[in-house]
Amino acid sequence: MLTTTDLTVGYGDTPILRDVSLTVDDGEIVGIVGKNGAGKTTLMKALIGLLDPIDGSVTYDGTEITDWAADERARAGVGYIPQSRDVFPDLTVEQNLLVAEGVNADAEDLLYGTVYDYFPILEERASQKAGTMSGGQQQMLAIARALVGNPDLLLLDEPSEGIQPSIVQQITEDIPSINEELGTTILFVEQNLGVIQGMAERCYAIERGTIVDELGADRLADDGALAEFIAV
Amino acid sequence: MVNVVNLLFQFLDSFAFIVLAAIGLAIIFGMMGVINLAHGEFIMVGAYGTTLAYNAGAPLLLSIPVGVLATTVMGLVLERSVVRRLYDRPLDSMVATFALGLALTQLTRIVFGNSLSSIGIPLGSVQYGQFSYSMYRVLLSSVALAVLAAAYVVFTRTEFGIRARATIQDADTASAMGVETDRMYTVTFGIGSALAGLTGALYAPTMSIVPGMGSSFLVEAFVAVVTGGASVLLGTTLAGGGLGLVNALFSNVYGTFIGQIALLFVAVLILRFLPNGLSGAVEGVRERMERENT
Amino acid sequence: MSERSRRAFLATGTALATVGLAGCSGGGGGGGGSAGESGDEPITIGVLEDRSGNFALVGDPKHKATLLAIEEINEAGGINGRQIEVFDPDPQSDNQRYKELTERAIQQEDVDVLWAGYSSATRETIRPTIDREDQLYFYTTQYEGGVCDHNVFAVGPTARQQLGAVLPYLVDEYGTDIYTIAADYNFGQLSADWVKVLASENGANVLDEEFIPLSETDFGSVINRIQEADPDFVMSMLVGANHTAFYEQKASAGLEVPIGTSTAMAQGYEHRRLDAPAMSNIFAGVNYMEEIPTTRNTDDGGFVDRYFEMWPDAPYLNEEAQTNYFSVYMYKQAVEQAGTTDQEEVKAALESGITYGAPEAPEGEEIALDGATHHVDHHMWVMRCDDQHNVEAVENRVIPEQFLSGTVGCDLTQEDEETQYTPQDYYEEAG
Amino acid sequence: MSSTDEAGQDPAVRETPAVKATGAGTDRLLKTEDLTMQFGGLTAIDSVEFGVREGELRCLIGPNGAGKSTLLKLITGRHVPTEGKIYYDGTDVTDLDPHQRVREGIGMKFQVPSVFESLTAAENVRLPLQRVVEGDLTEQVAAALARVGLAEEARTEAADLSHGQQQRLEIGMAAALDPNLLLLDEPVAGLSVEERREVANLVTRLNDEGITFVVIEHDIDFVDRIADEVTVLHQGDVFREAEIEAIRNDDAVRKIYLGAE
Amino acid sequence: MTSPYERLFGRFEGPNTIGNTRVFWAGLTVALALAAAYPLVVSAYTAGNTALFMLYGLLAMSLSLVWGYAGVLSFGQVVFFGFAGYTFGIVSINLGSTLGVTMAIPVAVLVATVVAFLLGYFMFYGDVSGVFVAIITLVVTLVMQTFMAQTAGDEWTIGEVPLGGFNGMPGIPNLAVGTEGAAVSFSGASFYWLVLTILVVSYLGLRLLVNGRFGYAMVAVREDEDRVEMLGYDIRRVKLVVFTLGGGLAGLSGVLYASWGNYIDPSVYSLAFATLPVVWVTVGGRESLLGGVLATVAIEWFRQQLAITGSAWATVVVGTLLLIVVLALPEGIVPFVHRKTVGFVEGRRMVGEDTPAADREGTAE
Repeated sequence: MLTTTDLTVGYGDTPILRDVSLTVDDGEIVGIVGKNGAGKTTLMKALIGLLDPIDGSVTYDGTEITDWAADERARAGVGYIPQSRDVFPDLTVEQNLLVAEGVNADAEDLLYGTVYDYFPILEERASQKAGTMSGGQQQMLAIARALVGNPDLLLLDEPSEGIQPSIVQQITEDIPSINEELGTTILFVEQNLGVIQGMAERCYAIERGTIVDELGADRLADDGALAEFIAV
Repeated sequence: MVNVVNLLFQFLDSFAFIVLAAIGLAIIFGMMGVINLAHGEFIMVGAYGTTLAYNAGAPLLLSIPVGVLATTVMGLVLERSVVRRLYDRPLDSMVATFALGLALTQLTRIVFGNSLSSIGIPLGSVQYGQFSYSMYRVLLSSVALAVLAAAYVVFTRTEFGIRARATIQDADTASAMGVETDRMYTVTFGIGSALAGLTGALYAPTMSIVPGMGSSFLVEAFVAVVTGGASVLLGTTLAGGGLGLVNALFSNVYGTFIGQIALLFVAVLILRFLPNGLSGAVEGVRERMERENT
Repeated sequence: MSERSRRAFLATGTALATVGLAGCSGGGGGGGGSAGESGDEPITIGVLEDRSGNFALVGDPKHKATLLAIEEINEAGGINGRQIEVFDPDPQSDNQRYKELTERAIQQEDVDVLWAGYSSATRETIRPTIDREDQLYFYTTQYEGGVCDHNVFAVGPTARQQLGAVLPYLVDEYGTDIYTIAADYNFGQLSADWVKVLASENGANVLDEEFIPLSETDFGSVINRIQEADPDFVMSMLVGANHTAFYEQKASAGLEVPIGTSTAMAQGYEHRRLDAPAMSNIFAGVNYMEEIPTTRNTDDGGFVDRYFEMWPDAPYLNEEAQTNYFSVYMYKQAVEQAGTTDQEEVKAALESGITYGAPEAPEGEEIALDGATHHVDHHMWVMRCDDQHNVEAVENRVIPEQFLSGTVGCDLTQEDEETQYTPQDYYEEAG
Repeated sequence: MSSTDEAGQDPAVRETPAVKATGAGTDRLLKTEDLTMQFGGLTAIDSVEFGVREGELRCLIGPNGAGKSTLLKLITGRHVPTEGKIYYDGTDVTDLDPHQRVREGIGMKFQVPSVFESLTAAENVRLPLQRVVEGDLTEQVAAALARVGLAEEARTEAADLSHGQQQRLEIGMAAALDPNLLLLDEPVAGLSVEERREVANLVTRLNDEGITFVVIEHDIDFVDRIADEVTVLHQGDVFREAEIEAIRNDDAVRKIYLGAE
Repeated sequence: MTSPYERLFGRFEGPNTIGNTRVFWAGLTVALALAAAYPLVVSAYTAGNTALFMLYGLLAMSLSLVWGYAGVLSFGQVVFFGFAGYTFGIVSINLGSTLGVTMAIPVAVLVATVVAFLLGYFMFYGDVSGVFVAIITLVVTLVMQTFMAQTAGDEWTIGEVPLGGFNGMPGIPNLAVGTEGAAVSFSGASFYWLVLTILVVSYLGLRLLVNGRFGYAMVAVREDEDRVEMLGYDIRRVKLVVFTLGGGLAGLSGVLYASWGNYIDPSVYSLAFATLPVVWVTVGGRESLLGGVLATVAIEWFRQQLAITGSAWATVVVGTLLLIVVLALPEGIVPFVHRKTVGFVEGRRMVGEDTPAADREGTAE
């Protein structure tokens, strides 16, 4: 579904990511773990097309998309949930969802029903301005916004960041069921142990801009193995 | 003695003028952060398009769209060729649009001469007692309201408008949602240009058609944009209403001279005491009320 | 110089003049003011008239008519056998540019005589330079009057002449209650003063007067106030493209009161540009309009024909254009009379009392330049515009300049002055 | 400091999972009262009571989005709180502008290194110094650079300094003003192990010289190396406040943030 | 340590100015000598004409300071220019003596400075920044034009001097210094030399300023307001001081202007004139003090030449060229040329033992 080959990305000429090669197969849920500043968010931005790579290539669904702009990638079926959620604060919940119609041009209709099923609070607040909602609600909206266009691949950048545990819990449960029910392939970045263990089928560990390890299901279950790459 | 009907008509007239003078400028500035110093020339192009079509035999109702279309096409071409390159340099875009304005005025003069024969004001007058007022000028206030309402609907109710606002709020995220942000900017600039053209088209019958005619809209346009504040449509409406009322009241009682001075004076007061403009003040009050209610 | 080379030079002179006419600078000019120079060097005329910017509409005909006069003179052998070259940059309706170009015309191009500017503001911008350099200068716009300056020949009609033509006529025709609207600047303020003076002289009464900013384009409240005052006629001294909107708006509002004006129609040809009946029932007091029915003007081969033959695309031949035209001929006469282009001697010749058969004057009459005041006793016309925007002459007579000559007592043949007098200082009604 | 403070609690170690850690005491150099910051509908900082004693080296940790940077911005005056008060050295500084707080002795180093890249290292430290020192600056500039170990780099343009050097330069700029309280936002993010050690040494040394520190940092090893006491922020509020060992062994903290050891 | 060269030029040099080499100063000296000799070889007209361009250059320099160095785009430099010009006219005509003219100069500059201070205070302490500063100053300019054009009536007379409305204020005297009997009056070549002197003194003064303590603060504010604030600077005050100073300089230029033409009118507040300084500085390079001046002289000369041709295409050509420069050379011509040529050699990174840049900390005070 998604492959990167020797991807090198940075701001200006200074690389943040170096020679990153990873693969995500159709239907997988893959995590990327790493400390703050390791380059996780940079990787996500490079994958959605907000940062141009200095070197290397990105292949999506068999097509090389290295030079595609973000909106083209989105229309090809890549959904993106930015790190700080970045909902459009002055638009209502419903309008936020509407913006994402461009995600996945192949999708026939917006999956309002589906996302409202997952996040009923959004339906209640459909006409509320997004900027006036709590962080957790904004996170749900950000997920719903990406999901509403029925993407084939979903990029999630630290979904637990700054969110109360109950919602983190809910998201940790929702994502795998989305993966299962809608067949959406998921690649996420996280540093919350519970979330990683609750969602990922396998994991890449990233340190100072390079992938240093790949963890299968067995090592994922091992707190210690994971913790090595996270905050402690 | 203040004649209330006179005052009302003068207010509507003034309101329409301020709103229509400002709206194109306000949308391009408010949505895109570009100060279009060629705004006056955009209006002029609208008026020229309309007048040329009318003089060629088209009825007024058909000539107005011609003027709007001419300005829109010009706006789109300029956005693609010039303005686009300067989105990250708003101050340079002022110099560039100034240069465009300079060239546009003189090109118009070279091609069409110093003046076009003008269109008569249609619709006649409303009579009341010893007074009468130009029907068309009064009607322009409804057009101004309609333009505001249409702009409101376009930017808050249509998919395009929602995407355009999303782009303005966060272009990166919008593009990651599949929005073609470049196109949003182009279309928004096109809408701003179209509205400037509409202003020119609508006022063409009431004015002398000369290449420099756009400058007579500039003071009101810029004053309205500055006093209106960040929220474009609300700001333009409030500026049109507030400044229009001041202008009409003082013009009515003391003459056009005092009317203009009063308008400028009030604008300075607003700038001094409401740094976020009229819309900022209104939204501030609304937010405070909401916070207290929740 | 041999006869042969003399002829060759003349040919070159003509070529240069033609280049000048095509719109390029005539070059170094040469031979300016010094008396007794050889008689075959070209005469350099500076023509600073707006061909772009706000005043292009009224300035362009001035430029064209000046070139017409120069071409006619050159074709007829020049002045005292000397061809005329022009220095005619475009001041672009920018007073700063006028200032620079005036300095250049005098100091660099060494012009023998200068025509420059439409607005009073322009005249006042360059007058310090003119006076510092003692430059012979023709100011040709109809204006507020009162300039008594030994270097300035203000040969257009004054407000007193223009208003003095139309106001008594309207009082006779329509009654004595007048409402004045005027542009809010020097010219408008002084013109309004003249309306009061003339009203009092004609037993009429100014109900109210209103000064309108030059930037104003919205006349709703003005129209309402006129309706409230209900005058017998309005005197309008509105100026510029913005103010033109008044006529459209008053027609649209159905205001049908007669309007007298010294500014509309003759200069910016509103009756040609605006849709009828915007100018219906408007009476202009002017010395000239394209429609003036004199044989010199409208007969075959007359002024109008010659103008449009040279400038087939020109939209209109306006009041100031005629003034530029005849004043070039007056200058020619003066140089011929003085036998030199020495500026002081030419001024003296002009002050000796030149007359000329200008297009504004009916067959057999001439208009006279008054040496004492440097103004012209014009043949003034009252022109009425009908609802089809046809213009007809309803009255005409010679109206001499009276203010400087009669009231102030300016006599530039006796005393050199550089003053502008205003009516407030002489009339109780004014100010 | 205000006498209405609810003093008395031992500020050292609080094991209680208190929703509010009321760290009030007369020995506090810095103290916030009921500090709240809302952005639209988001409550980034929720009635925080936070304080540090003079001479302390306090670390602030917490997951992304817990409100750490917002708290720092409130203390420096970059943000104006929706509610609450901030006391520094016994006076209410809530209404002071950022530069006034700096003049009162609160220094700050931003998260992203933001030295002036086109200026040399010396010119960078000159900038704070010239405001307070009359006359010739050469010696002070040299001293300020030496203090952060950049004497050799005086004439190097900041853009050409390594990431670690830029971090130290920025600390040096803030330290040049001799602040009583220095706030550092992620001083070692993106630094190598070696660079981290240098920054840690620097911070400890400056602390020994008498500067009170509040440091936001994710790197627990770094925190371990420098901190006396650690405050854990979570969801805009103080979650724990304790010695570093106690925090490391706290299950609740591990769960929300650290993961297991 | 300090060579004679450094003692002489050290304070004028620093990272904030282009031209920190002996070659530059030698070149400047030669250029100045040529400029000073210019009126001796050209006509009085050409000298006076060039003086006009140079006094415009001072206006450009004032904008370089506030825009290029402090990052504040003022569309209102012509407001201070105009205020000073009018004030100079009002005071000098009213007092009507050489001493009066002398006194009118500081009064006019002071008025412009105060106006700039008030406008700046109300913007910067009202937390107006960025493009809103540009649009507010632009509106103030347009308001002034509308207002001054309406001051034709008798009620707008100050002392004996009518403001004159649209027609403007004629009869403003030439610049003069001294009292009756012991006065120097400036016109023609002497006016040229006066303007040149003021320009050079202002230039050197500003170099001193921008390479001194305040200059560092100012440039730092332009680069990163938040950062500078955290070093204890009151950025509002820094901006206000620069803005006020820029207003004073623009005012001085306005005084020179009014006395050059013996005249001032409301067109100094027109959109077209208000935009000119921005154009000059954009073309010349806003971060270069000299660039703005050179561009001013070049552009104004060029525009005048075009006007003299009388061609209808003059303003079209100006507009098009301007557009090309803005699109092709965003940093402006002088920094571009500098980067392509001198900067390569002079580069700040090449800090050798005897280059003056080496010990700026010590010498810049």
